[in-house]
Amino acid sequence: MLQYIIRRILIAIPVLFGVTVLNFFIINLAPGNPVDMMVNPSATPEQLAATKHALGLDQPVWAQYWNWLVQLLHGNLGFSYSTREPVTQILMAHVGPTVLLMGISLIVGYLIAIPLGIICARKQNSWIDYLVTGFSFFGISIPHFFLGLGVIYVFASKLLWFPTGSMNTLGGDGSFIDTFNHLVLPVLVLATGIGGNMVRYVRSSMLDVLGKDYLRTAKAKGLSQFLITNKHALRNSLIPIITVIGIDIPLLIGGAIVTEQVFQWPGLGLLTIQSITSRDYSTLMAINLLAACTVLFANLLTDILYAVADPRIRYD
Amino acid sequence: MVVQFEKEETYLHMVMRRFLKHRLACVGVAVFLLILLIALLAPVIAPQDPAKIFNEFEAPPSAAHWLGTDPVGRDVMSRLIFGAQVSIAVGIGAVAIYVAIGIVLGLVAGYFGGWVDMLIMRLTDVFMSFPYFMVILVLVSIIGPSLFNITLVIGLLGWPAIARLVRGSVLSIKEMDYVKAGVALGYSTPKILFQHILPNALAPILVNATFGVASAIIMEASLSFLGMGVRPPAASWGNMLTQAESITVLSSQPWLWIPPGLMILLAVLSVNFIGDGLRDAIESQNAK
Amino acid sequence: MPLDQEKPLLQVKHLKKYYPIKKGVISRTVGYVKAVDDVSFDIYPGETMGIVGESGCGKSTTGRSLVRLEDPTAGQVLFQGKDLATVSQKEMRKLRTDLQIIFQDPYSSLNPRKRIGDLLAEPLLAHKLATKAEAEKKVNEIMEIVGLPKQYKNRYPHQFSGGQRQRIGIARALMLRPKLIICDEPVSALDVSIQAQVLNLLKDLQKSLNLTYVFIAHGLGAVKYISDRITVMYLGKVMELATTREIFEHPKHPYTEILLNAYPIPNPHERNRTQMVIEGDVPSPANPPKGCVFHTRCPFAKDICREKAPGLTGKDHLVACHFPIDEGKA
Amino acid sequence: ACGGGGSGTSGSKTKDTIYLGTVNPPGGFNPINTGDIGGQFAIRVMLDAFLDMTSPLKFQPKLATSIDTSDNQTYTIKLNPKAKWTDGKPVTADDVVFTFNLIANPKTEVAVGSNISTLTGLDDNGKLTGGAKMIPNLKKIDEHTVSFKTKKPVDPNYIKEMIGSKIITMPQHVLKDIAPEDFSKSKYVQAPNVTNGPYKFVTYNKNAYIQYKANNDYYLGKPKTPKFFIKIMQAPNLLSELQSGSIQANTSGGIGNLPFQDVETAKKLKNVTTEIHPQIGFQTMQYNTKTLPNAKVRQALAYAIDRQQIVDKLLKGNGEIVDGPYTSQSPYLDKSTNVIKYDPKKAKQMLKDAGWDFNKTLNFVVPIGNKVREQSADIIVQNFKAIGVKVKETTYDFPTIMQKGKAGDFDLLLIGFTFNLDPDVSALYGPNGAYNFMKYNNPEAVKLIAQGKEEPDSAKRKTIYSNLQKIWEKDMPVITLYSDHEVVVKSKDLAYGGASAYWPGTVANFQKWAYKK
Amino acid sequence: MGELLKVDKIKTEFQTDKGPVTSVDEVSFDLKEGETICLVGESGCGKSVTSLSIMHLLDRNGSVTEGSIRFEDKDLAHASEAEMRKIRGNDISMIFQEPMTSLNPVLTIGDQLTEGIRLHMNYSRAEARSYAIEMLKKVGIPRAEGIIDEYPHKLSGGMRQRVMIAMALSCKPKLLIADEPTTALDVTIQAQILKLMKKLRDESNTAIILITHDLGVVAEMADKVAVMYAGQVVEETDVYTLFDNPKHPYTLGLMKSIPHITNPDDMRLNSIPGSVPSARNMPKGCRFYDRCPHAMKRCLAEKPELKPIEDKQAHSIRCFLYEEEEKDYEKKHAEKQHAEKEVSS
Ligand SMILES: Nc1ncnc2c1ncn2[C@@H]1O[C@H](COP(=O)(O)OP(=O)(O)OP(=O)(O)O)[C@@H](O)[C@H]1O
Ligand SMILES: Nc1ncnc2c1ncn2[C@@H]1O[C@H](COP(=O)(O)OP(=O)(O)OP(=O)(O)O)[C@@H](O)[C@H]1O
Ligand SMILES: [Mg+2]
Ligand SMILES: [Mg+2]
Repeated sequence: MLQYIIRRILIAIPVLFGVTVLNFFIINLAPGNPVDMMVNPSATPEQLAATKHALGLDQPVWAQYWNWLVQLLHGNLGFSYSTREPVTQILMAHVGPTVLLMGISLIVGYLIAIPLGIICARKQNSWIDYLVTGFSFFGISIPHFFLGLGVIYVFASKLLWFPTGSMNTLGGDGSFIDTFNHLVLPVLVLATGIGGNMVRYVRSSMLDVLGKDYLRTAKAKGLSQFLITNKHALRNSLIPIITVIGIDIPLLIGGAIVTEQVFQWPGLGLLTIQSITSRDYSTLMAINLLAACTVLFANLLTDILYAVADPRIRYD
Repeated sequence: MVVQFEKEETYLHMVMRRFLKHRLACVGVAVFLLILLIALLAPVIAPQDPAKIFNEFEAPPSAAHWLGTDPVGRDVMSRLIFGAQVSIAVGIGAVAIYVAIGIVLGLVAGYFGGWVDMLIMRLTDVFMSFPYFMVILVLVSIIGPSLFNITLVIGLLGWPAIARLVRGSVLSIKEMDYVKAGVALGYSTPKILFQHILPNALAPILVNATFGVASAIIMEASLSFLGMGVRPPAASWGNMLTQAESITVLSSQPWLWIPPGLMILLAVLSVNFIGDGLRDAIESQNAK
Repeated sequence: MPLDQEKPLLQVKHLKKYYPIKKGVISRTVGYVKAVDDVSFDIYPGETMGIVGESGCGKSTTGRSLVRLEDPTAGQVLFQGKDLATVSQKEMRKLRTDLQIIFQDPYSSLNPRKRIGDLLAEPLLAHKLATKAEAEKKVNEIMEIVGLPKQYKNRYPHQFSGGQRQRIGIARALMLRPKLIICDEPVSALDVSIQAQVLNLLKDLQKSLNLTYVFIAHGLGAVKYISDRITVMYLGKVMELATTREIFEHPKHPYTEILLNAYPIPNPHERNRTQMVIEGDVPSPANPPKGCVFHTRCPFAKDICREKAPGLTGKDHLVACHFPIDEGKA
Repeated sequence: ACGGGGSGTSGSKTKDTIYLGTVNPPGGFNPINTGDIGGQFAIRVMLDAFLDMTSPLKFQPKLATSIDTSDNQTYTIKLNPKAKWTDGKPVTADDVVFTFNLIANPKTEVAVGSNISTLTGLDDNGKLTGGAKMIPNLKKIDEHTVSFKTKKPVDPNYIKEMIGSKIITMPQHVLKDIAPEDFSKSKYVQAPNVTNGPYKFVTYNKNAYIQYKANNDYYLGKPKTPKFFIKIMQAPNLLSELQSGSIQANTSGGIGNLPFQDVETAKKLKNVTTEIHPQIGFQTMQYNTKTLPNAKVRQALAYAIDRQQIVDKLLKGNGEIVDGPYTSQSPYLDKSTNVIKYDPKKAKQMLKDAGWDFNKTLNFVVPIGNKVREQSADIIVQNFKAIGVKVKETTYDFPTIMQKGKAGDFDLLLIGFTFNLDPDVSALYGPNGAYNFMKYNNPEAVKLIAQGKEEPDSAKRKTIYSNLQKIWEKDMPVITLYSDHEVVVKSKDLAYGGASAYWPGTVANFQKWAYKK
Repeated sequence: MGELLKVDKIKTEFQTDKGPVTSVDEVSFDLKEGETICLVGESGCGKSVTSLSIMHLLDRNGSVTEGSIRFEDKDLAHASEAEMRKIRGNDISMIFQEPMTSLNPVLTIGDQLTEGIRLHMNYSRAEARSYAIEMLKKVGIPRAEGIIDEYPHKLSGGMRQRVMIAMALSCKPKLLIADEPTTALDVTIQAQILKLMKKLRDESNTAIILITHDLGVVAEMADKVAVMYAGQVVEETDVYTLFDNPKHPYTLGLMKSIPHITNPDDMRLNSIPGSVPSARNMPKGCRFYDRCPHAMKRCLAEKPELKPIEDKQAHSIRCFLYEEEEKDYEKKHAEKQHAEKEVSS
């Protein structure tokens, strides 16, 4: 197992390298220059040149890449082009809120979706199955921004139950209740999508497992339906569920761009959009790199979880 | 088990029959066709030029403007109708691009194996490691937001999933006896690849592509919503919704945001239903 | 019947097929599945060579190697004197018209997206041996030969029953008029009442078309019915090779004996006979026992069996055993 | 979107905190290298300029009690002797000299270089040349007095505005050891810890808020309200936040204007007052004089644009129409020139007369980022279409626009400006102006621009600039589309505070901002 | 020996996407304590469905629509799910064809074994475990103490089938249903399993329903045999009668069509022409009509009943031939051709 993990990490290195190359060159394809974004009306070409030089933007792309890579290997993600803050610091400030938002959304989504998916599979073609399936389709089909605007309209603007956005009340007590209040609506939006997707996977993988021979064996032993479903079937349907979770984990980093925008949630999504508008390449590259690492980590985690869930899977 | 002659039923017929049993999928087809029709006939059926500016800005629905006018005095109804073109174009265009790329790469990787496979798979790893939406956002912002560009970007980035799918199918189909029989009969490699393997790998691609259309539609809408997609004065459902980012619009001018939102939902939902129906129809066949 | 003066159609010489097992950080090859391990035999024109053995003993791998669907790890397969491993791609393609294979699973051996007519015509067209019209005529002929109404030409494989599909598989193999057909368990997936139809068909075709068969099965009954000679395999090795009659009446290898004995006899009056039942499972081909591969289950195993692998010896009745069962004892 | 946190539980009840809503997050707190107005505004809450301009050309002393000159060439800054840094040290002439020299150091990245470029020994970028380390003639007279000299006599108002209200003095004793090239990456510019303004920096939560606390030892008086927040939000949320009382005012100006859509709603709100004020910023459409060399054509196109509709409908009446770079806020606006009136018939006729090829498609380039401007572009396209002129509208983000502009890769280009009150607009009209994408070069105008810049006398300058406006009207290298008004909304709970009628004056008296008792 | 099970004319239907399908129709047989009955027949003839019907283990879309299943004094055809749960694994247990898929891959052998033991026998965890080890030893599993904590994938097919047998027999059921327990195994392993089953049967006096399509296995194991064709029992009798004196044309054909190692060298196999009719277009009359060499006109339209034939009390067949012994076969054969013409016209 350990050997397997090492091997996976070794494989991840060239992949990550590829990611950085692609990342860097894509971003540097851009016409225009981040420096143009920062100028004030009286800036002269010489001044721009000086700024470019200060940022190393006057070098050829490959040299810029090399510098960036060398810095990266020293654990330095560089400085924001726009605010000159260390990028690491910027990322740190934004990772937390996104992870909080997405983490809670994933948990809420799963907690609702997994039992519902099981019920649907158990009661295939019943009214509850149709209802939940209908909802899950709604969940995966509705764009987050539309749903977000909708819930803001209903719950924030009309009913005044929840705030329309951001993460805390400014100058508030910063209590958990306050954050919770701010979390409700964006979590509602995100969990709808996450849950909708999950319900469908749980349902179909459960249906798949429910048709398996060994469940008939379990039934032939006289076990109760509850035990059959939750002891025998559930663990077997975990593999597809783990796969979905593995795909969802990277959402912790990059999954909420639109929702964060709609709710002004001060996370990585918002940072991304801002970095795009301000052409803050160094920040953008760092975000992408972080996201790519998350994807690779999630893949590894998924594979490890497979082995935990299914004793047939052993890596060596 | 013995399979009996029942009717002259081809594979397509059977898939069709199963598909037609899926009621929601049929509704999906109907709705999607309707949207397709609206898109194709937009210039004919739209009451107004979608870019034309009337002197009433933000007017509520009236006989002249069924869904009112937007903040720049354009007819919302007409924009809604023309918006269908965008969604359809991105949805189908982008998916067509990436399916084509994915099939070729997947076939090559799966059939030839070895270092070619290794190379292509690492490349898919690289592409799949990128946060999809984020990269599209960045790329589009870089090469400039436009219908063509987002179609291209989604198309150029979407292929890894298809490539993996095709590769997987090829690897398993390659082991099927009918392919072995083909080799034993001395068929050429391209013949085996394209006549024996590809047709049998198409079904899951079709399902995947259908869901891909749905996600491309959402993607376009989201990009346009963020201002990185189709830009006004061109009408897209996503950019029409941008206007709802205002409490005033949200609470007192519902005609500006509810119709485009519903249209996106309807389009995506219909495609997802079609995908689900196809999957049921195709996969239960494969199971038998 | 194999006649000594005749030249063999196909010669298998020390055929080995090892599948590597990969492990570790850099996918090192840590061992091999010895699917086929040093198998040799000759096949003469017009005969049927049966290959029997338990699941996983390498029958199919051997069969596939004979038509070069597998590249052997070592050894040679000579078809009419030509080594299949060394001929060029082009020549191989030509040779394939003489070498055909029929598969076990009638469901996976036909491309589900092709009509039967096209499926059957395809080999001729691909080798440019006939025009479309000629091919059509040949298809009609062959369908009649294998007993399928020719109006079924436009149907898809899934519209046929297993037996019919197997007939289609046979028909396809026959399209190129091959000399040798490898039948890899052609009846095991079929219903009992259908098996007889297919076996009879194969037998009849052999006679009328002068075919040579390699007939792989793990049911001894079918092998006995159709074969002239039988190879008994165990863990990738040949245990015994003799004429059908010899194998059944004077088995020399304990394994053959046990195999024959393990078959339940369809006669309730004999149910109380003493049966020789061996305990234990077939060892893994990734880790075969040292010495004689059968020693772990052999009731007669002696020390030498655990150390030294016996060679295949004998003239017409070959056996790989240090202590073959002799006439009197059996 | 609609985020913002308009929860009922806001801190407004506590009356010890004022929340100011803004839209543009500051790009940083570097006092000498912050190009964006959002940042400049945020800096001024904690760091003082020498003077504040509270209404056009009216200056109010701040860190400096006065900036005087007798010959329009040698200027003396007298610092307020009571001024202190938050670490207790006095603000001295050394700090001023340090700041000026740091700006002038070629290695320092700055945004205010051109502000001091009139000083002796400095080039056009305000940088020292020839390896010099110090600005010549920049002298510490005494502990609280500094003098400097300009290359030529200049209008004192220019100095008061460009240096007096724009240069922010920084603490030498804190910053002297930082290498100039590293200054823009230093800790200080992320979180200024030693300041001299009414409020002290507490924390900056990017995209959410900047938190300040009162500097109780402030030399102009202890701030009336202990806590101060600049809250960052999307423009559409300003209204709901104002309504709910989670902010007490908007910053207004280019960084926190209430969307015009919301103005009517705001006016109806009971808890706030809403004022509309003209400003000096304006939106233009530049013509590429290389591809549209005929001034008649350019004029015709100007006639074709229904600017009144833009102002009336899009801006909901909250704007004004001028043709040139001076709005009604500018003392230099020449009201005698006639504003071009929308007249599509005339436009078409003029084009015909000028021999316009109606098959030609104009390349119309529009930057992303200002929604109203984007929408005005759509209207303009329709206006042109109405007279049969074909245009192809493409949108780009700002850096790309800059590139296209510089490359002349456009026929028509929208861009907005907020220059200084000082009438010098050579950046736009000058032949080497950074924003002269039109490639406009009329020798007569060039001469007048140079004269205007050098003329120290205000009245004479006015005549020069009047003449210039006439020339520009005739040459029409660029047409001003509109100047949108500032919408200033503030809570009725405030006794003092909110954006000023003349926007730059907003930063003048933060220490006085307070709730009603 | 008392009567244990009486299956009486059950009919099992499935709802499929092409409409309802009757898989088992009028299947009857009975079984005494300690007796073994074999159900033989080709693939798809309804053997498994019959056994699953008894256990109420049919797929969700299937149900017994007619007939009764008396087990001791209960009617299983109308038993509730709760009642069935008490019976399953306790009074009746079952072994399935596929040893590879019949054990839950994610639970240890011990988990799966003790589950039923604890449920039906009220053993504590430790008791159940030691009992399970005992059972494993009984079915001849070496290293039972170690194997009990292994996952199924570590075991070979034969071993797994032994585990299944241990599981099935652990609660000392009165009836064991074994659905092709050896079909997936190699002959040498099959011989082991059959031997084991015989031994256990003799020890415990459990009645067995053994499903197979191998007549050899039938000859080895059965007391009674029911031959099934297309969802019906066509012949039922004791094993000796069946092999010595088969009556139904299908049984006869089947016996002659199987290549067996004891067959004489030059015997040509008798192949039954055609194939089994599909459930959806079952012939109206005799279901074997199409393939029967002795079919008569009445076979086409009339449904034969499963009836005891006169010569022997315990021998029932579903065929008209033996009702009208006196008529000679030739004539009937001629009639068949005639009847066919009539139908096709
Ligand atoms: N492609 C492969 N890679 C690795 N191992 C293989 C491969 N093909 C076959 N084997 C292994 O080789 C051995 C022999 O396989 P083969 O299919 O020839 O057996 P068989 O005698 O035909 O068995 P069966 O009766 O089940 O068909 C088996 O252990 C199998 O697992
Ligand atoms: N869930 C189901 N839905 C529809 N039809 C079914 C279902 N289960 C079984 N059948 C049908 O019932 C018939 C009898 O099947 P059954 O499994 O009893 O056959 P069998 O005699 O056990 O065959 P085998 O020897 O292949 O196991 C078959 O035609 C099958 O298609
Ligand atoms: Mg095989
Ligand atoms: Mg069965």
